[in-house]
Amino acid sequence: MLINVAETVVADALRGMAAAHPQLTVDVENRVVVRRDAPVADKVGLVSGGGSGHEPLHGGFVGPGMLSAACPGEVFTSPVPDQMVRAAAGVDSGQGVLFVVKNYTGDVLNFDMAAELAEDEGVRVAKVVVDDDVAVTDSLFTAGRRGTGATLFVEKIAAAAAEEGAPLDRVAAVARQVNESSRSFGVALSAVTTPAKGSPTFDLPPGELELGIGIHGEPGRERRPMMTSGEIADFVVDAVLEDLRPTRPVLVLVNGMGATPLLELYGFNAEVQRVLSGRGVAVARTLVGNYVTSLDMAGCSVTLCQVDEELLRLWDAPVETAALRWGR
Amino acid sequence: MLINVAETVVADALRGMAAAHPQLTVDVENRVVVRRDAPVADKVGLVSGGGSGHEPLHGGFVGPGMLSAACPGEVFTSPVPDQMVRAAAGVDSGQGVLFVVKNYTGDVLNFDMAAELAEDEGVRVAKVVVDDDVAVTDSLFTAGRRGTGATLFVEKIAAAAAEEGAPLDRVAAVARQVNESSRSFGVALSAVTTPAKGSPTFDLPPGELELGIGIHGEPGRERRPMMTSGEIADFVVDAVLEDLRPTRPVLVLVNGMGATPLLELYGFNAEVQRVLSGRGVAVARTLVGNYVTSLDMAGCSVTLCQVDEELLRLWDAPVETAALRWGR
Amino acid sequence: MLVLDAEFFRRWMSAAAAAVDREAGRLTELDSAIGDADHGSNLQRGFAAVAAVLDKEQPAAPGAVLALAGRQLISTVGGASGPLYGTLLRRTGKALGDEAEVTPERLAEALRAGRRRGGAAGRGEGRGQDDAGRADPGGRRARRVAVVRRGADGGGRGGARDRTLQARKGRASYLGERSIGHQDPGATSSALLIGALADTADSTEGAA
Amino acid sequence: MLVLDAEFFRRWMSAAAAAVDREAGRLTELDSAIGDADHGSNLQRGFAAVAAVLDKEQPAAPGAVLALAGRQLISTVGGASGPLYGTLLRRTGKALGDEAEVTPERLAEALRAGRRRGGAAGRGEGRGQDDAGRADPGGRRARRVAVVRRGADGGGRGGARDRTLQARKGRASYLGERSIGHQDPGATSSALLIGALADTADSTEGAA
Ligand SMILES: Nc1ncnc2c1ncn2[C@@H]1O[C@H](COP(=O)(O)OP(=O)(O)O)[C@@H](O)[C@H]1O
Ligand SMILES: Nc1ncnc2c1ncn2[C@@H]1O[C@H](COP(=O)(O)OP(=O)(O)O)[C@@H](O)[C@H]1O
Ligand SMILES: [Mg+2]
Ligand SMILES: [Mg+2]
Ligand SMILES: [Mg+2]
Ligand SMILES: [Mg+2]
Repeated sequence: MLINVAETVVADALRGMAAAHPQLTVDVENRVVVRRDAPVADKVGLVSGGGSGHEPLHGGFVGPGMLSAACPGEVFTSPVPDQMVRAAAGVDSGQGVLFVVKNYTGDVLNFDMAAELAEDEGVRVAKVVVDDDVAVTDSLFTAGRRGTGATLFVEKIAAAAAEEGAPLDRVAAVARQVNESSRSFGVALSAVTTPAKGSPTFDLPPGELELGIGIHGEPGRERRPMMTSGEIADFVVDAVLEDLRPTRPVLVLVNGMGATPLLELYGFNAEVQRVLSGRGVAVARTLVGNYVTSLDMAGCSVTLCQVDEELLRLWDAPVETAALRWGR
Repeated sequence: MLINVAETVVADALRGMAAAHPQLTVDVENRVVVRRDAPVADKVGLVSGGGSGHEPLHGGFVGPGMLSAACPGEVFTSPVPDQMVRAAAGVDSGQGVLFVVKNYTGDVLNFDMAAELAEDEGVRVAKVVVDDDVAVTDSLFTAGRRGTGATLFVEKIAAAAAEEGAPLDRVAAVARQVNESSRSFGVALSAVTTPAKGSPTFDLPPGELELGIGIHGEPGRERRPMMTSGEIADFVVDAVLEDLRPTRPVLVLVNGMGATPLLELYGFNAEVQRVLSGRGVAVARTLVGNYVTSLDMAGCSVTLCQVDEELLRLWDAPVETAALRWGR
Repeated sequence: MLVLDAEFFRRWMSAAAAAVDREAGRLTELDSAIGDADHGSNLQRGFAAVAAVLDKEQPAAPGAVLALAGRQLISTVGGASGPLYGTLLRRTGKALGDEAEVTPERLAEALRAGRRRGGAAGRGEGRGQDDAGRADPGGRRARRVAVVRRGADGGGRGGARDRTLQARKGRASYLGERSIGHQDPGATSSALLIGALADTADSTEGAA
Repeated sequence: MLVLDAEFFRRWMSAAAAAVDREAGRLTELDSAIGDADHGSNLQRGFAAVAAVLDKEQPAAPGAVLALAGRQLISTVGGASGPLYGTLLRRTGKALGDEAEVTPERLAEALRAGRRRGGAAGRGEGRGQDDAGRADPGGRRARRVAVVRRGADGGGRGGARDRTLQARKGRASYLGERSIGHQDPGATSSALLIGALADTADSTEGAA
């Protein structure tokens, strides 16, 4: 691993981010990344965060057209409430703040505490919990589906609504609509090694793959002998479609888990598009890259988000962050 | 590996690129990626290419403000002259075309043949050979220094000059100036596995690192027990500075080899900045990410390019490609 | 009769910090089998901070010790275990009020109150976080407070029983049936903390 | 006396394709030790294309066979070996002109001419690509053309001698002293191609 010691990994990365991105205000000590011009007058703020190790999520998505601030926790550990409270206070223009939370017990608990505290300080807070991963069956008895790739869609699209001046409840409603319209499924070709542990979190022999993995090195639901890119696309896209059953065009995120070469991801995208067109699903936009990662894990996930004209317009709206940029 | 079969990896990736990037014209059969609006009237064209496996280089750098076209070869194998000839013909507005070539025997030979053939077809061609890697001693008896990270600087800055309407010889001169002002050094924490071979190209036990590697899984010059991020930064930056001895501010590329998490790369950047400031080198701009990669290799490289005001202005000029975007 | 003062609670917390530090590798190992391989480092970071802040601020009442420890866990641990352990301690501390000394019975009562109010875990949009379930460290701890009074050793073996159960909470739940046969990291750390409490009680009785 | 016609050269190329196909794994393995692990797949792709195009176009003269084979290698191999082998064959073919039959002496001469004109390798801005050096497949092949005439077996062992040398050309040169002790992949494939030529000559003589 390219690190000093496990204990300083997050702080080191924040210092490096600060040096690379003068358009961000990086508070290394308090672990908050804020767009330099925050609070933007009359705009609802968007604050997200979660464990580190998923970069560019979330710090790489801070900037005009996307997040107002991000709160990175320790590797794979949700941030603490102090961070979100500080971020919320820093980006609130008086229009309130939306917390975008991935559905993990720790994230939900910490953001909930932060919401209480921020409201005590006079910041209006709304919250959306992202839970798009169909590999985990939703049930009253479990913590519910995990939040993975859809986070990118939620953050981008809800932020575009905020940028247009939508009020807090509307921004939150858009975020929820995006979440409800999105589903994901992920596959690992190798396990992940965290700095604290220093060895792979599970044993995945070469020549096997793990289906239905999360983004924290949680083992998947099922292990299989290696499949071709085309077979994996069939499996993954069908798993998503079975749950989503889209009737409108979709945004496609073909996401790398961190260590999958872009060459392979693009090839995988070709197979994903083949399956979608075979199933009669129209593709509105496609994004290919390592966006919601799991440190050095090899593998990929597919997220589909079905969109109406309004959501598509918001998706296409300009964005200017370290990791996602387009438009004006 | 997330592939179908080794033989179709490049074609599959090109199909996936075409689906993801409607602003590119991707000729899958002939393996040429061209910006949709080419040829741009009165503009010098820039054509680059090389073996695949270094994505986003070069296809991800095609678009306004950067390359006019890219020619991807087989994995780690230079493209064939037919591709460059087709690309040159496709992007030439009559102002001529600059070939940006990384200094490998194969790349140089194939681009040379292509230049001859293109000129036979009436396209004026100039060529710049990028050779920035200080790990390989330049000598009359060897093939010379390899071309690595500086390729990104050369392509971006020379293209900006072309975009401003500079004539072919001026664009070529800028490209050469950037190359001469740039030096790189790379480190591997793991070997690379090519689709054709299916197993790592060299044996690098965990806990060791290889210093002075190239981007094709060539083993490095020296192997050492694992070092911390800070120690690696000291070693790498000093190796570059020893050769470059900059007197002006530098552009910094902290480049991941493909499988190094962004979290680690940012942390490494913090150390690189520490070393540079300790050596009294002013940093003008910093870019951190996986840009000139080597499939699934873990590791990093540092490229420094010393710039005057003109080069810095060209670096800052707008660019709109799949992998690099800013400005306007 | 055993009466517990601020010093007792500081010693408990410092014994807990030592136990977590010693067992961090094992906790992370357990979390790596069915979670995300950070439970040990999470608690290690948190309890080190607790020990440091108690050392610095030296709160004078049992309730103040636990409330401060809880706040510190909330501010430094993150993850699921930070708010769960943190809220439990903070609310237990609040329930103890500012008395200078408390009886074991008062502590047991306050722990139960802290646990009942640990409903913060339940605000996740009705998706199942809404009760402190099987693996809830707070729940286990409250049930095991009897251990303290009996001076028995509750440490070490805790959680082993979980192996036959399927996880329904936390990240382990994603594993479905594959979680059966694994020992829950949170149940294991609960046992460590209870063990630290029991040891502290033992050494106090011995000294008394 | 052995006289070589278009059929002979087609058989040579198809024997070469078979040999390269058979040994591709070993060539790639050698290239992985001191290069980028693609020499075998490069030549495999190239010679498969050569065999296909010769089969399709059936050129009638030895020169046309080699020129077409060379052009095909250039268009399909890429890398260093594509232009080097491709240019050598193309220029050798050109030097043979359009005669329907050639003697082994004419072939040897043409190969030497092809090699001399293989200077395309030298246009790399004066950085050392400017002569066909130690590892140059063309050079080896030219020197070994004697093998054909003697009908001796040049295949298989070629390149072994290189192990004591330090690479100065191609990617292996980046290894510096670490290249010593490694067998050069290009020298090895040269030996294969020469071996195929020798075998073709053998079987022709045998048949004659
Ligand atoms: N919803 C929950 N209710 C009760 N306990 C839980 C819940 N979620 C997780 N836990 C406990 O927390 C432990 C994991 O803690 P930790 O690894 O520190 O946090 P994270 O799961 O965020 O990585 C689990 O082993 C389990 O005992
Ligand atoms: N400059 C050169 N002159 C002569 N032969 C060379 C030169 N560069 C490379 N070679 C030969 O080419 C072989 C490598 O071919 P190949 O692996 O197909 O191409 P690449 O090096 O582009 O991957 C080397 O083993 C060597 O024999
Ligand atoms: Mg965690
Ligand atoms: Mg090659
Ligand atoms: Mg955990
Ligand atoms: Mg090679």
